[in-house]
Amino acid sequence: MSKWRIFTRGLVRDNAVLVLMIGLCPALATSGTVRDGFGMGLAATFVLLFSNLIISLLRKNIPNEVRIPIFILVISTFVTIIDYFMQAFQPDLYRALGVFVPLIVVNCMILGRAEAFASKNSVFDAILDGLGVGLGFTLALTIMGTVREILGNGTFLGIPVFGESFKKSPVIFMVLSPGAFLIIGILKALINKYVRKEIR
Amino acid sequence: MKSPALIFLGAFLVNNIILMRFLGLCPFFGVSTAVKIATGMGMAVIFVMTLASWITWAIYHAILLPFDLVFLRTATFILTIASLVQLVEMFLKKSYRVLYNALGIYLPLITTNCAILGITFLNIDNKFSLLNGTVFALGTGFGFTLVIITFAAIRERLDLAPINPSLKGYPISFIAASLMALAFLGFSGLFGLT
Amino acid sequence: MAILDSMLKGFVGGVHPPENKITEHGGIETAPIPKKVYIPFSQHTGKPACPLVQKDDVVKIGTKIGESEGYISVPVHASISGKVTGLISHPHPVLGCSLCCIIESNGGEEWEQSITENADYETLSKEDLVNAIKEAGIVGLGGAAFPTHVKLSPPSDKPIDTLIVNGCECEPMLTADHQLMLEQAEDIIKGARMFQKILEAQHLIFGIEDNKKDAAKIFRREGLEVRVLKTKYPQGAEKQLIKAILDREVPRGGLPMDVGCVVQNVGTCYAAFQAVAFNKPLIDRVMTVTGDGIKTPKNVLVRIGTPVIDLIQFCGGYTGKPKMIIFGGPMMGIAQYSEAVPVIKGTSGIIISTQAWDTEEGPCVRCAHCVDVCPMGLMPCEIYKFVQNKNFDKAKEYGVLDCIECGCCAYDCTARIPLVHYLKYGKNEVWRLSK
Amino acid sequence: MNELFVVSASPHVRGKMNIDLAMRLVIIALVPALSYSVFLFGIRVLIITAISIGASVACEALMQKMLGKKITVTDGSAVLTGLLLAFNLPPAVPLWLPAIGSAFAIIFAKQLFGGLGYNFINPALAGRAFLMASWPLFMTKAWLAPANGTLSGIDGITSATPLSLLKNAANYGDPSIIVRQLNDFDTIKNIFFGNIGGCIGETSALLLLIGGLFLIIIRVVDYRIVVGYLVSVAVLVFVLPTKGTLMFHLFSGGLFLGAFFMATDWVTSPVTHKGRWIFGAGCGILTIIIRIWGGYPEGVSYSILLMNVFTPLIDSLTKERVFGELSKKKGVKK
Repeated sequence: MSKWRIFTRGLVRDNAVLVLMIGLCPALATSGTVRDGFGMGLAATFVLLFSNLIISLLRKNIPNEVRIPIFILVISTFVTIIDYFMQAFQPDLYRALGVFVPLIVVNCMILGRAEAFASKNSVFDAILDGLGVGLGFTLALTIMGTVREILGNGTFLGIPVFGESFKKSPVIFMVLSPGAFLIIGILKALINKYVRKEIR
Repeated sequence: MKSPALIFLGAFLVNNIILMRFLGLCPFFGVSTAVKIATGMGMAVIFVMTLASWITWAIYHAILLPFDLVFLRTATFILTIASLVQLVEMFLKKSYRVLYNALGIYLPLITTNCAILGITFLNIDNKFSLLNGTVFALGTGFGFTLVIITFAAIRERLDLAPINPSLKGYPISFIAASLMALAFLGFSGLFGLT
Repeated sequence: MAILDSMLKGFVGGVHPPENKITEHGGIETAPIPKKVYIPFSQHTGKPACPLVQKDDVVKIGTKIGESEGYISVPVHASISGKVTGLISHPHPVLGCSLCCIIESNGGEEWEQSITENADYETLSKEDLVNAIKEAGIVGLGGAAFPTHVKLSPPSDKPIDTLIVNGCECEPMLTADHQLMLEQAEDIIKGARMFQKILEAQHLIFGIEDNKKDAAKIFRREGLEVRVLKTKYPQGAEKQLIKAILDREVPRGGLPMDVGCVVQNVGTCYAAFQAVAFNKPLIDRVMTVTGDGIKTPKNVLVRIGTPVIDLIQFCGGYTGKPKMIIFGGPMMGIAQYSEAVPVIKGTSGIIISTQAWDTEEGPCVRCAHCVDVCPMGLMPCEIYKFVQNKNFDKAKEYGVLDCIECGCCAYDCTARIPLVHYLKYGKNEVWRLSK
Repeated sequence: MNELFVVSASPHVRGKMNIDLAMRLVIIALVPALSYSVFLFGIRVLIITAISIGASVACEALMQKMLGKKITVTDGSAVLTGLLLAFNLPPAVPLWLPAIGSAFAIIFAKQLFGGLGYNFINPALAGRAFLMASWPLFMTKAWLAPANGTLSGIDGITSATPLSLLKNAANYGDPSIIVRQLNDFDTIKNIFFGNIGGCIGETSALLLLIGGLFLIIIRVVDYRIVVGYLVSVAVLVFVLPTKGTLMFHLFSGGLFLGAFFMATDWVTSPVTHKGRWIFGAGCGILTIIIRIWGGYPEGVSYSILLMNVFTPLIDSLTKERVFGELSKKKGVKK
């Protein structure tokens, strides 16, 4: 498999949220605004990248029987790092994301990549894979965040779009929880209809 | 400080774990194909969630806080829950065969259920006492069960409907969940809870 | 209103379609002997009879042409005298096509010699009576055509305390049983008494709907116990009738004998009496020819095997362009595609209609009218969706096998869904899959 | 004659009621309330209703075309959805609001699920809840005073409907006086005849009652849901601590509109008899809970929505008793 394919597979074809439907909890919970979605995506990408890296490095030394606990330990280390990092440098974002930052640790996307890819492939491939999957996750969250923020708040990254009058009475529904479910449902339906076929 | 009854209702209906907090979505979509299965999953979640909230509360207050190891919270909690599930499974298999047969197949799935871990974190973040934490876990577990069973019944009906092929499966389930969440907005502000 | 209905004693559910009993006061006319009859070997529930005749055989009225095969089966007899011109597959009102014996009439009326009055039939033993009834080919004439001798021989561990004679004729438009009760009450009573004797039942109860009070009066006058029931479809269905009269419920998958009952149609009582007292096999029956497509609707005494076209001519022909020929009543009858189909033992009426239903079905809107009217307490709207999606396990779980195909659900369906059709299909599939 | 006859499945006679007729009858039953509302709030009501119905029918046709289905807007169900949505809107909402609400109702609550008969939640109420979530200000403040009356049914208070007055009495003056006034015979009379403000279709309890009883008599509406709903509300008013009297709670707000016309929606209510009792009672219980302790003054529409969500579960838990089942008592004699 070419390096480019490894990278793009996680980004598009096997996009965690929009195609594989994993990692849904943070995707729905933190996509109320572009900033939250993007921030969450980057945090997850960070964890994914470094856990892939470490696990790939250690892959020959990990005994098979205890590999899952070790993966979890590695992942939780990086989750703790990003947790404290955001708490220190991005307190607003950290507050908005709440419990979902430490919960990156149970994101099946990350453990899944460790098990299925990083523990079997070279370091460089593992980095590419981690980046691809992580950025795919970020992409999905950013798309959802964009749609929900524009419709539900009338802004993009806080800047009003569609004029002030729309900002005064936007579709608040979209930033509420039913809006999150609705948007991802529509996105998934559109992907099923237009994109899925071509990729296959 | 809110009374335990309000904590229970808040966790059960107002801030429903699935529809409002977006935790436990994987089992919500994955294990809601039939009412019977959803009931088993719900029961297992109530059980494990309560146990997990006790144990993590104890670990946090007896070990992590006194020894200034709070930064290990994420790692210890997830490992605790994973081993707890294993232990519970073994224990049930040996001692409570009936319960094991009912919940057994759902227990391994629970390890990756972010709802359990999420609740243990929220217990700590909300500075709940053991009682309140238990009530919170129970309320959340019942909320999870109610919603997943209801959703399973809805999906059983959706299976019989002439739904457009590109909407079948996940998309229509999401839209159904969206309408469910919309209905649950009716509980918002109940007893002044938000 | 529905609230009052459910409070009245009787079965739950049911519908009340317009009765349209236009032949109510018509009396019974005897149809001329047809030139040709087509007698199917399968006219009853159970195994078809085994042919006894060959092409070119000469038969008389009452000659046995088919022998019963096994216990749940009855023999078949020639209904006219003449020559057998063939044993071929011919349209059949229930089975589509089936083996028929074609007899061409010789114009005369030669009866089989054994058909004579049996004055001392009352001295016959139970076994002899049952045997005589079986040999005469008697089946339930209400429509299901279940061999009567089987119903009369319940296992010894199921004692029968009540015999119910079914004079409900709850199907709209049909009046044959009603006329028979008016004209042949005496023989019906004798037949019923005979059944009572065979079954050793303590009670004999007549069940008659309140739109046939004149018939009820006749039986009352004879000192018999008569229950006048509310006119409601399907009042005449066995299980519902037992519930309405005795307030007993036949258990799921069970038979009336499980609750100590046997139900016999008035026509069956009459035919069985004839069979025993005159050795006369079942070669004719009373039925109603009606509908807006026929010039002069009548109740007629018809020879079994008469093609429907002969009856239509006897009743003055069509009024206009007929669209449908229905064998049976409007609720449970079976639509025929050809006018060549013959009358068989279970044919209680023929309806000629100039209109056909628009068969386009809408989406089920869950109005639950079908649940309200189902006399069996089923949920047809749910079952039909399972059947449509080929989920037969669920259909079975929801009780598709309990459906009696009365048609109430489809009658009241706001979406015009042929629910009975789906349920019948579901039943067949469940049976097929469980084999 | 060799032409074949029509062969169709039995039964060969059919009842008179069908979907189109039922929808039209429900619409007819709602017309008195609508006309009265036009009298109360002016021609604007008619415009809102027209926009709501128009958008609803247009979306239905459009979606059916897009999904490749037969266009069935003539069955009246889309008209009814539009009408009911308009009935649930305050009379002074901006004119684009009903259009968006109808679109949401038809597209997301109905057509995507397979169209008529397959939606699990009442489209009109889903539309209303969507509008309520998105534009709460319009949905709770855009009232108009009725002709010859006041918004609250009490002289002098012009900024709140009776239910919100009951809920937040302290915001409008001395709570004890206001509550007493609300439960006055005169106020109750105003509420019953509809001489108050409120959503377009919910003002006159009397006219809704007449329309609803008509539908019950012709068997379009199942009495079990209505009775279950109203009785449970009545019982809870006595049992729970509420400041309103029984009459006040029964006649005010959208209770009659909900109980007779929306909870009884065929598609989204249970099909079993037991289920219908449970459904009605559940609606009543939730309504009163939301009215007393909830975040909104009125709980009718959310209570029905919530029970809609539970309907499939209720249906699967309350199967009808099949004839002859468990008949130990009556069946087997001896």
